[in-house]
Amino acid sequence: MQRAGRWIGDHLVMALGALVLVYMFIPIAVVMLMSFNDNSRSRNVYAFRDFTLANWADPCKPDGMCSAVLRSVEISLLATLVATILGTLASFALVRHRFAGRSVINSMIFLPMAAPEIVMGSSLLALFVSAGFGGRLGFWTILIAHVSFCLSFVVVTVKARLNGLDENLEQAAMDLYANEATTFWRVTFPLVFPGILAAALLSFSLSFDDFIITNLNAGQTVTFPMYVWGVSQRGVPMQVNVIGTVMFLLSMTLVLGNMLASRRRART
Amino acid sequence: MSLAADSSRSLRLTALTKEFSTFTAVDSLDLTVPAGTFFALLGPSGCGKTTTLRMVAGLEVPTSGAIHLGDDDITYTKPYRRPVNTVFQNYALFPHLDIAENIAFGLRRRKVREVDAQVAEMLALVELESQADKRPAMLSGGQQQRVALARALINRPEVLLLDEPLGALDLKLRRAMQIEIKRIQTEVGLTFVHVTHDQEEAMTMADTIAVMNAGVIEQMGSPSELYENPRTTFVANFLGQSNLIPGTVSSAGSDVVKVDMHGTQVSIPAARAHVTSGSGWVGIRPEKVLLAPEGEPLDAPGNHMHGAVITDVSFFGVSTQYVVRMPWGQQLVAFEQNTGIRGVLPQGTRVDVSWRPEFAFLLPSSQDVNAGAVQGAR
Amino acid sequence: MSLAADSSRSLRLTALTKEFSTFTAVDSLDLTVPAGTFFALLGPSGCGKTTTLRMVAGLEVPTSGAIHLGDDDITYTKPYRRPVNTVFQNYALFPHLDIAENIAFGLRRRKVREVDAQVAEMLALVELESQADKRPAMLSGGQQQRVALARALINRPEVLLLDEPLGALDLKLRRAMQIEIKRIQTEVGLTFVHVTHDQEEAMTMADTIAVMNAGVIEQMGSPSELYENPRTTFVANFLGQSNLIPGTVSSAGSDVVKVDMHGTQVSIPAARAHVTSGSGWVGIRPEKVLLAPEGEPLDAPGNHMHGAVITDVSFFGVSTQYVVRMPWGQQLVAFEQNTGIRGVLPQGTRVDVSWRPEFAFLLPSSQDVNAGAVQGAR
Amino acid sequence: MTTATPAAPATPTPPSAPKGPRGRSGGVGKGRFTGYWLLLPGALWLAVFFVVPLYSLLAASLYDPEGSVLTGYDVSYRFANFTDALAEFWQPLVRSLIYAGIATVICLVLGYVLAYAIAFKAGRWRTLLLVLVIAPFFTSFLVRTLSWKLILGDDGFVVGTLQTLHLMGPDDRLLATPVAVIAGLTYNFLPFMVLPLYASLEKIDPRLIEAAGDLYASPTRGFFKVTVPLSMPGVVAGTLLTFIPAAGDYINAELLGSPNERMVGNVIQNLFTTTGDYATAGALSVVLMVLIVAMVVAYIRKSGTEDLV
Amino acid sequence: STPDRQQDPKECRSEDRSADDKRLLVSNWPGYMDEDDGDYVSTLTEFSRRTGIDVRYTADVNDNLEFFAKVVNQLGSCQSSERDLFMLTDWMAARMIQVGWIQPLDPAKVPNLHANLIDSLTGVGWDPDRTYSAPWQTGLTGIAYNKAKVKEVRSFSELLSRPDLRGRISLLTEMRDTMGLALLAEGADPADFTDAEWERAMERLRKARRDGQVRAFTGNEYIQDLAAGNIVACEAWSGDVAAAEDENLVFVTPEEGQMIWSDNMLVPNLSPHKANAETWINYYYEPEVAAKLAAYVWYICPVKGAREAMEKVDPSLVDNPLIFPTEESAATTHSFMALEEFQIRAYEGDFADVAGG
Ligand SMILES: Nc1ncnc2c1ncn2[C@@H]1O[C@H](COP(=O)(O)OP(=O)(O)OP(=O)(O)O)[C@@H](O)[C@H]1O
Ligand SMILES: Nc1ncnc2c1ncn2[C@@H]1O[C@H](COP(=O)(O)OP(=O)(O)OP(=O)(O)O)[C@@H](O)[C@H]1O
Ligand SMILES: NCCCCNCCCN
Ligand SMILES: [Mg+2]
Ligand SMILES: [Mg+2]
Repeated sequence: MQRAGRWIGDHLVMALGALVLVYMFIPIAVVMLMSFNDNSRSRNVYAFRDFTLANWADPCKPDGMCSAVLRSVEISLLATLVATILGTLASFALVRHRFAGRSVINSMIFLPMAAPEIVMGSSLLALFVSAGFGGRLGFWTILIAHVSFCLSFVVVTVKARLNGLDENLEQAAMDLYANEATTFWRVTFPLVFPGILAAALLSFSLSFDDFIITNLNAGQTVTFPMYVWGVSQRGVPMQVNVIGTVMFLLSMTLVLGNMLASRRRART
Repeated sequence: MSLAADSSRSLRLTALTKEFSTFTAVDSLDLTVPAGTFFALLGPSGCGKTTTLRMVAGLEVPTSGAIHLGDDDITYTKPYRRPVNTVFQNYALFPHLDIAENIAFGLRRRKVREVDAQVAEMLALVELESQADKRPAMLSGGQQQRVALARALINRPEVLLLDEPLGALDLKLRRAMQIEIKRIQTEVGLTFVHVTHDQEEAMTMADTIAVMNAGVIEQMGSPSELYENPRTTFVANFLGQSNLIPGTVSSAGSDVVKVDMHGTQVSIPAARAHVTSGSGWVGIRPEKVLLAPEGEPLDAPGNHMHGAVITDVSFFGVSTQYVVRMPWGQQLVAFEQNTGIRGVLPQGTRVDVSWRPEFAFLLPSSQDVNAGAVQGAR
Repeated sequence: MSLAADSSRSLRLTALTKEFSTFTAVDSLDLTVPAGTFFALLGPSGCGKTTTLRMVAGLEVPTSGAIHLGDDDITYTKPYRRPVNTVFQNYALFPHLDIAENIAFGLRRRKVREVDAQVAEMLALVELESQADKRPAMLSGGQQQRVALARALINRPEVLLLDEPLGALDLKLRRAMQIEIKRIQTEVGLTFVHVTHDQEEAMTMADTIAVMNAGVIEQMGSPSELYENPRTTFVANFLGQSNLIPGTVSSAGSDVVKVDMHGTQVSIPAARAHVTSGSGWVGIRPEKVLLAPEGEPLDAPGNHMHGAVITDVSFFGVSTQYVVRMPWGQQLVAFEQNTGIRGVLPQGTRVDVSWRPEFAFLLPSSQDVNAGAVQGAR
Repeated sequence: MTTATPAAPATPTPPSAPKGPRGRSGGVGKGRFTGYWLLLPGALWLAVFFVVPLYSLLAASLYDPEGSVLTGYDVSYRFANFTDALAEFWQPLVRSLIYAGIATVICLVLGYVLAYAIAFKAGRWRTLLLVLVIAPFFTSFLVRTLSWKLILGDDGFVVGTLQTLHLMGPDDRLLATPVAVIAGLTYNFLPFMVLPLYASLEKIDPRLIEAAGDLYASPTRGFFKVTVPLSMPGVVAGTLLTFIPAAGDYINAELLGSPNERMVGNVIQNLFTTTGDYATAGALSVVLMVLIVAMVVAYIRKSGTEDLV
Repeated sequence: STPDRQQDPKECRSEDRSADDKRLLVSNWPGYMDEDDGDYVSTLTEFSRRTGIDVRYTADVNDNLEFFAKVVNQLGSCQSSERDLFMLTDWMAARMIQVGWIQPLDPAKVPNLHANLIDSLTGVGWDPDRTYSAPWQTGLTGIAYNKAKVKEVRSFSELLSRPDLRGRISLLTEMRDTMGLALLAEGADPADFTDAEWERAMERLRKARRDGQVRAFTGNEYIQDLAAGNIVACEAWSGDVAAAEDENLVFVTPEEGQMIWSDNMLVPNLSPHKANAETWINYYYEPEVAAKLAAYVWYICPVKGAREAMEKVDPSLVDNPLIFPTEESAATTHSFMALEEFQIRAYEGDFADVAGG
């Protein structure tokens, strides 16, 4: 009797947690389903009509969609690269060095996370417009905006990892004839790397997904979220769901693959 | 392997000082560690042991003073340029490298060839051949400890520093590792500087022990020298236990110093008398204190003190600890090996107490009688 | 405080078993802990001590068997309904609460009134009055340990479980805390079940010791009983050290069992002979082994064995450990207290060896001679 | 290398040894200015592209409202822009805070359950589950929100089912109600709640929870007295990371709401882009930002988790 | 501060590369173009075939103001909008021409425009000689409803107040559409109304919104929600309903009257393919092309002779008043008055507070 109670107690949380996960995946399931929807006979993009593989056969059919996806990937990769580099350097500075103004900088770096996107986007727009850059909004201004909001997330993520790093390890390396540079590349970097990787992953997803800030600073450049916004006004082509599904599966495969690989590495 | 080319060089610390903002962790320390010895640095928590070792390793820059290795001044040499290696307390193994690569780390940095053969040799020395491909996290504490040792030893440093390398191990494992480390030191013949809290560890392993307190060396010498003839109450209490009884010097000759101790005259060899006039502490180790039920013979040529009572008896297995109250009210501790010759004396037994005068020592009364003693113990 | 109302109730484990998937951590364990005793559970790592304690605390559900406290079956009672409290190895103090609130935690959960007075009393007991408002992280290891103790004790549980409460402390502090815990137990008179790796700790503190191995109790009894008359090689080696010498029973009387040991006849009291025919291990503790330079008198009525040679001498401070090679090649260990009556015998000395027969014990030869011994030691 | 005579002069001068945060020197690259050099690029970036823009925004909030997108705006230090903006748009502003607040609370409850399950019950599935929590990020935010629009549609499956079960009247709907907007906000920002919560729950030593049980705390009490207080840093971080973006969001209100659910983000977005009223948009943005920073500071103070970042 | 957006089309020009760069970038409203389908060849495909011009056609105009916001930063600072041609409603076309963002058309290159533009659209005040603009389609703003879901919606006031429609109607974000109908519902003339009438119309609208009658203010995307069943009735543009190809959707002329407007083709500054754009305009002013397009999009055709051409295309549509208005139907249409700058600010401001705030 008491045992049964314990069993339920143990598994109730898991069941509830699973329900929350299900909630998180409902829309994704719908996206996957809709990627097989044939709505060529209807203007209604909010209902499943007939099953078709056509969307998957020709995902780039809707004009401008795939180029928007590519542009988004391009921007996200660049933004991730820049933000990860700058953010990682800054994290090292903040965790490993004491200097005047450190705490001010620390909170300044937090501020972009405390700024609503609409504020951050519009303030950048205000800057670009008053600086006479209004006409040149596009790829570069999007990139600038994305780096700015990714930076804080990178710093927070890498800092956490760095804080957890045992400084003894670096000292052990120096004790074992590694000079500063070698210590960094052979010990510090490999150990912080998972944190950097996580930060980069987060950056990429935030950048790839951003709409609000991008929309304000994009000029005539169309990213994938902007494309989706645009077509949502005139009827979303079902291929958008193909892209959503592919992105999802791709990221899952990458992360899970990496996870399994590292697990296998750990096992041998 | 030029590093250990001249292995006859001793490590010398001269007036070595380290201040942390306002706090002096190491205070003008002088110390010479002869090459090839197993040297133990013993002292209470916070006395500056780790700081001293870190300065020797180059991980901390001294505030003043110098560190020499033979004729070389290495005071400010970068850690990676010193022929000194450290075994860290928490091992500090590289979690991202396997055991073999952890051990090979130092050789690789020095671009040594034929790393593999040496690593294999080291793995054999620490008996971890089968674990070469594992990551440190997969090893037990004792195994990790041995990897840390191998990783440092493979470089054949002139000096190997061990900062409480056994602190995190449980007692049984600790004893086993002590034997292991001692075996390895004997085999490789390098200078080991070993920091520990554990006196028994220091006494069984080291050729020389230095007892450190509050940033300075209190006393240095062979284990038996330190144990038998402590020069301060701190050493007397910290290294083993001591009974310290107040007394007054009645006469000081060149051979013996005579002390009046609550009416009993005791003679202390001059070499063990660190006071020659006025009052002092007469020290005697518990195992030197002999007890016998009142009136029974006592195998000691010194004075017998009568009228003592056993107030506490603890069975330790190997020996029994008696606490006896002397006529003047002081409690003394006596150990008696459970040889079985005589059964255990019950609490309350009236006993005679004696010890051979040549084992007593005399310390200045200005020193704190409780310095270095176990807190909370009587 | 109804919980401890009937403090005369003993803790009984009956056929207690815990299986983890395929692995049996505790194997049909029977154990009775009389109320009010200080009970020590001793055993090597992984033998199931923690698992046993966790079942008593209710943190682990037994696979089978029962746990009784007096007449109450508490086998499946929720942990928070048992009059049992635990002092965890890593203390498990609540980092977000100050010391006073940590101590008050149990009382508050039970909606006891006048918490403050009791907390103050507890703080006094563990001598931490001045730390009441601090957070655990600001205390030293020893202080945290005392808070953990106070936090459990304030609930006046019928049984207090201590799972290696001193494992993380350094040696000096550990000795001090042992005295402290023993004092507290004596003062409060509750049942303490104390798990430790440290035999000396177990022997000095406990009224009763149970030695556990691989999920079962090997032997249980008072410290001296266990030490003087171990029933298995495991206990003989694990609790202190033992010399185990192969021999053959030549005759078994009701008082003594005679054993032929490499040509020497030894008589072992029947109560200590756990074999009465065939071959067996003659066991003798190192402190019972007496040595004398060849030809000198030996204070033991038993047979003297000649032709032994000292092969190793270690100075331990209180005593000296000799390793002697017997004529038949076996190495025996002997301790000699440094009473100073005789100086240290140098390595290589030829000695006579003897012990009083009444201290020897005889164990079945079927048992592993190395069970429970320090790994890596000879 | 040590056989060479030491190059050091008779009295070698100790190299400067600035301390790392943990006081031990001897780490990597500990030059006195290294910290600044490492920080410089990132700090400069944020100075130019975050701080300066905020200043531009502040300037915009003080534009002369007589200007227009076509004729241009000039700074006139007209502080009445703020009162005007508030008078006109206090409703969406308050609504944003309320919706974001409700969504945050729901996220906290749902997120806590999920994070707790992952941290304490998932065992070897932990990593997989964490990946699943982040996974929705990769299916675009907009695509997912549109997908909610489909799910919650008046003729959709959910409404149909609820109506059949008579849990909803035949004319009731979900879309274009506060429920849909809040559900959307909750959904979209849930991962931002789960991740920090998980991070701090995972750090809790399970033995503390056992200790609570041992000390007469029932599982429920143990949860509220030990687990919850110890997870406060995660609660604070998660709450902020959910509340802040939710309060500024307009996509959910736009796609899932009606004009009566408009949030301040919609207003600012409209004023900036469609209406071109930079002055009011700027003023409203500044108000929102100040309000949020003030709330964040107050909240962090109150919850006593200042070492959040 | 922000810059003045006034430009001079003479200075903001780029070299016309039409001759060797046979491309044309067109932005238009959704549902304004016929599409290839099986044997049916669209007018656009036909254009490309005939001229060799590769058209990149995007339906990214959803709402005049929204589109304005999209290009204001470029056109307002003499940068390319990356389009050669876009279609905007009269009042927005007027504004853009006035601030100098639009290039004049070469009359020699668009002879069909001047020959075939229907009379009612010549001589508009903001571009008397059609120097800058060429009407693409003309349309009506009225009401659409889903007859499978609700009973007929006859008037705008009904739309704003009928309880069974609560929360299931949408209105247009464009002030001139919505306020036009609201003014008509007040009995006022959108081409000439007083402030009091305006205020009454505004109040009616505010009330509808307050009561939760209005589900959304939309641009052209209303057609999505109408098709999905999320809204059952709405303010709508005439051609869209027919083009939705759903027989349950019906367009009705509100009892109070309806609004009429035109969307005009404009060539922005810095278009590198102006000549190609002119070729396009001229092409769509061929009556046959116009008829074919009108048969598809169901908007009022601005091209003379298209009605005749329609005989061949689809005789059933020749008498469709939605495409070729009759005297009678024309009588129900109203246009919104031209506004001065201060009026625009006040009226747009009032309206935006309801529709956007
Ligand atoms: N970076 C530092 N800043 C300030 N004080 C320090 C620093 N490092 C050590 N100390 C102080 O110097 C003293 C000596 O520290 P050290 O670590 O050398 O002691 P220890 O003898 O190794 O002690 P333990 O046995 O506990 O390891 C301590 O009081 C310590 O608090
Ligand atoms: N949850 C578990 N699942 C599987 N095996 C377990 C679990 N808990 C303990 N064990 C195993 O049960 C055995 C007994 O564990 P237990 O912790 O009781 O040992 P112990 O005697 O307390 O050891 P130590 O002295 O190291 O603390 C060990 O082999 C351990 O690996
Ligand atoms: N589907 C084409 C709709 C075109 C609408 N033009 C807008 C005119 C508004 N006043
Ligand atoms: Mg130390
Ligand atoms: Mg255990």
